[in-house]
Amino acid sequence: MQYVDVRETPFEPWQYLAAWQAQQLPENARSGATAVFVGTMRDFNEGDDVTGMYLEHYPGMTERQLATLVAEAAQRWSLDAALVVHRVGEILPAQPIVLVAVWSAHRAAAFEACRHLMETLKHTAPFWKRETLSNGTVRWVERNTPG
Amino acid sequence: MQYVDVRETPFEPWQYLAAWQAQQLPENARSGATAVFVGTMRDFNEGDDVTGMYLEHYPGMTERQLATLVAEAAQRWSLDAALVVHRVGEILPAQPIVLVAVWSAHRAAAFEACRHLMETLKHTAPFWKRETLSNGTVRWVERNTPG
Amino acid sequence: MPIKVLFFASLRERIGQSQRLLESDAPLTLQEIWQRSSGEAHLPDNVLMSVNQTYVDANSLVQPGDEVAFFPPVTGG
Amino acid sequence: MPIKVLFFASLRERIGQSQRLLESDAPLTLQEIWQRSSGEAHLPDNVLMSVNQTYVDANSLVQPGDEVAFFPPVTGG
Repeated sequence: MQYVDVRETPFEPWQYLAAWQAQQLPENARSGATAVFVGTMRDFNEGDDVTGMYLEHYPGMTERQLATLVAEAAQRWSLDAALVVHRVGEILPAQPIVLVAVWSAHRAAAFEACRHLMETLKHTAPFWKRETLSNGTVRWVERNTPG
Repeated sequence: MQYVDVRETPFEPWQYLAAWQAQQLPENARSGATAVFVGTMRDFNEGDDVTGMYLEHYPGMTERQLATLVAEAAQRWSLDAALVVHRVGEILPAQPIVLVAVWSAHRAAAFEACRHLMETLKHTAPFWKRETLSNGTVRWVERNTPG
Repeated sequence: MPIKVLFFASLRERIGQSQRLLESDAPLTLQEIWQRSSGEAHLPDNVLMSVNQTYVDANSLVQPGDEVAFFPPVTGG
Repeated sequence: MPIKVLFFASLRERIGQSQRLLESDAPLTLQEIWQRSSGEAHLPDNVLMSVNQTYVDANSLVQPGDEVAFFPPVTGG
């Protein structure tokens, strides 16, 4: 099971995982190892107070690129299941931006696949952050923080 | 915030995380990066069908050792928060055994601290698995699978 | 079939347009497409490119009917 | 103050007891405690040990009143 959800509306990652797992992964197919990463919007960046963010993306290519990354990771690490949820549009501090979850028979595979998915997502998925500072300035984030 | 919960009763990891985060981590203190691992009991091991497990532990030392591991990881990776939940007693296939969650400003720290906590827990926390096979045999698990 | 050219994020703002259609009966290089669609002579080193929603390098050829996009380094996650 | 000695898991089953109290007025080595509490001459290489719920090695000394535990390799998580 592989699933990508690019969404404009907020989500609560733990409720999302509970609902998704209950629907998509029957209890008798539960994997031994699950690794999850959640990235949350902070209210500061590069020393400035940030009050809001707009996340632009390339509709179509975003979903396609994420599905490719998920499929590659699922094959490379023999994952039982993988899930990527990513916000777009207007985002406020403390809201989750990204959720990556993988299910595997082995914990090393789960950890490595989850981390790899986050890194490749950050470097190749067509999203762009534009942040609004507390003084009203609007600026594009030039680059992601290193891994 | 550091928290260890060694418990005899089943838990649903995503609901646990939702409740714990809501209670312990105020929204204005949300970390940028959260990494989570969940280990779930499988219904097979070393080629045999497993129908149940008893997880023995050393009451007192277990909590103490887990608290030490969490404190060391929190200091080494400057974590905002860390949580370890571990079952003891009778466990059935598909039930979660362990939940490790860490909150950090940086995703590399979150991934590394979460994985390190799982490895040190597996190698030093005084738990012992005794499994019951479908043919009625009861045996102690001799060693953990490699990381 | 025209070639559809898209610009995103800070590059979209700098170029001053989000989408442009280029008429061509023959394959074009990405350098040619950049010049004709952006009005800028040189394709900057840090601009990323896709054809039909798949990453390509600057040497790729674009066919009539393709969808091309130029965009700055991505910052999701 | 007696020394409290605990055994866990497969070791507890092999030794046939989970807890034992040893009377001693002086410090004892873990080797001495093992012999007096288990009835076995040699402390196996793969047995783990703790004193007062903290890991120690086989050369540690144990004081009257301490809590000692012997157990097999751990298999939690």
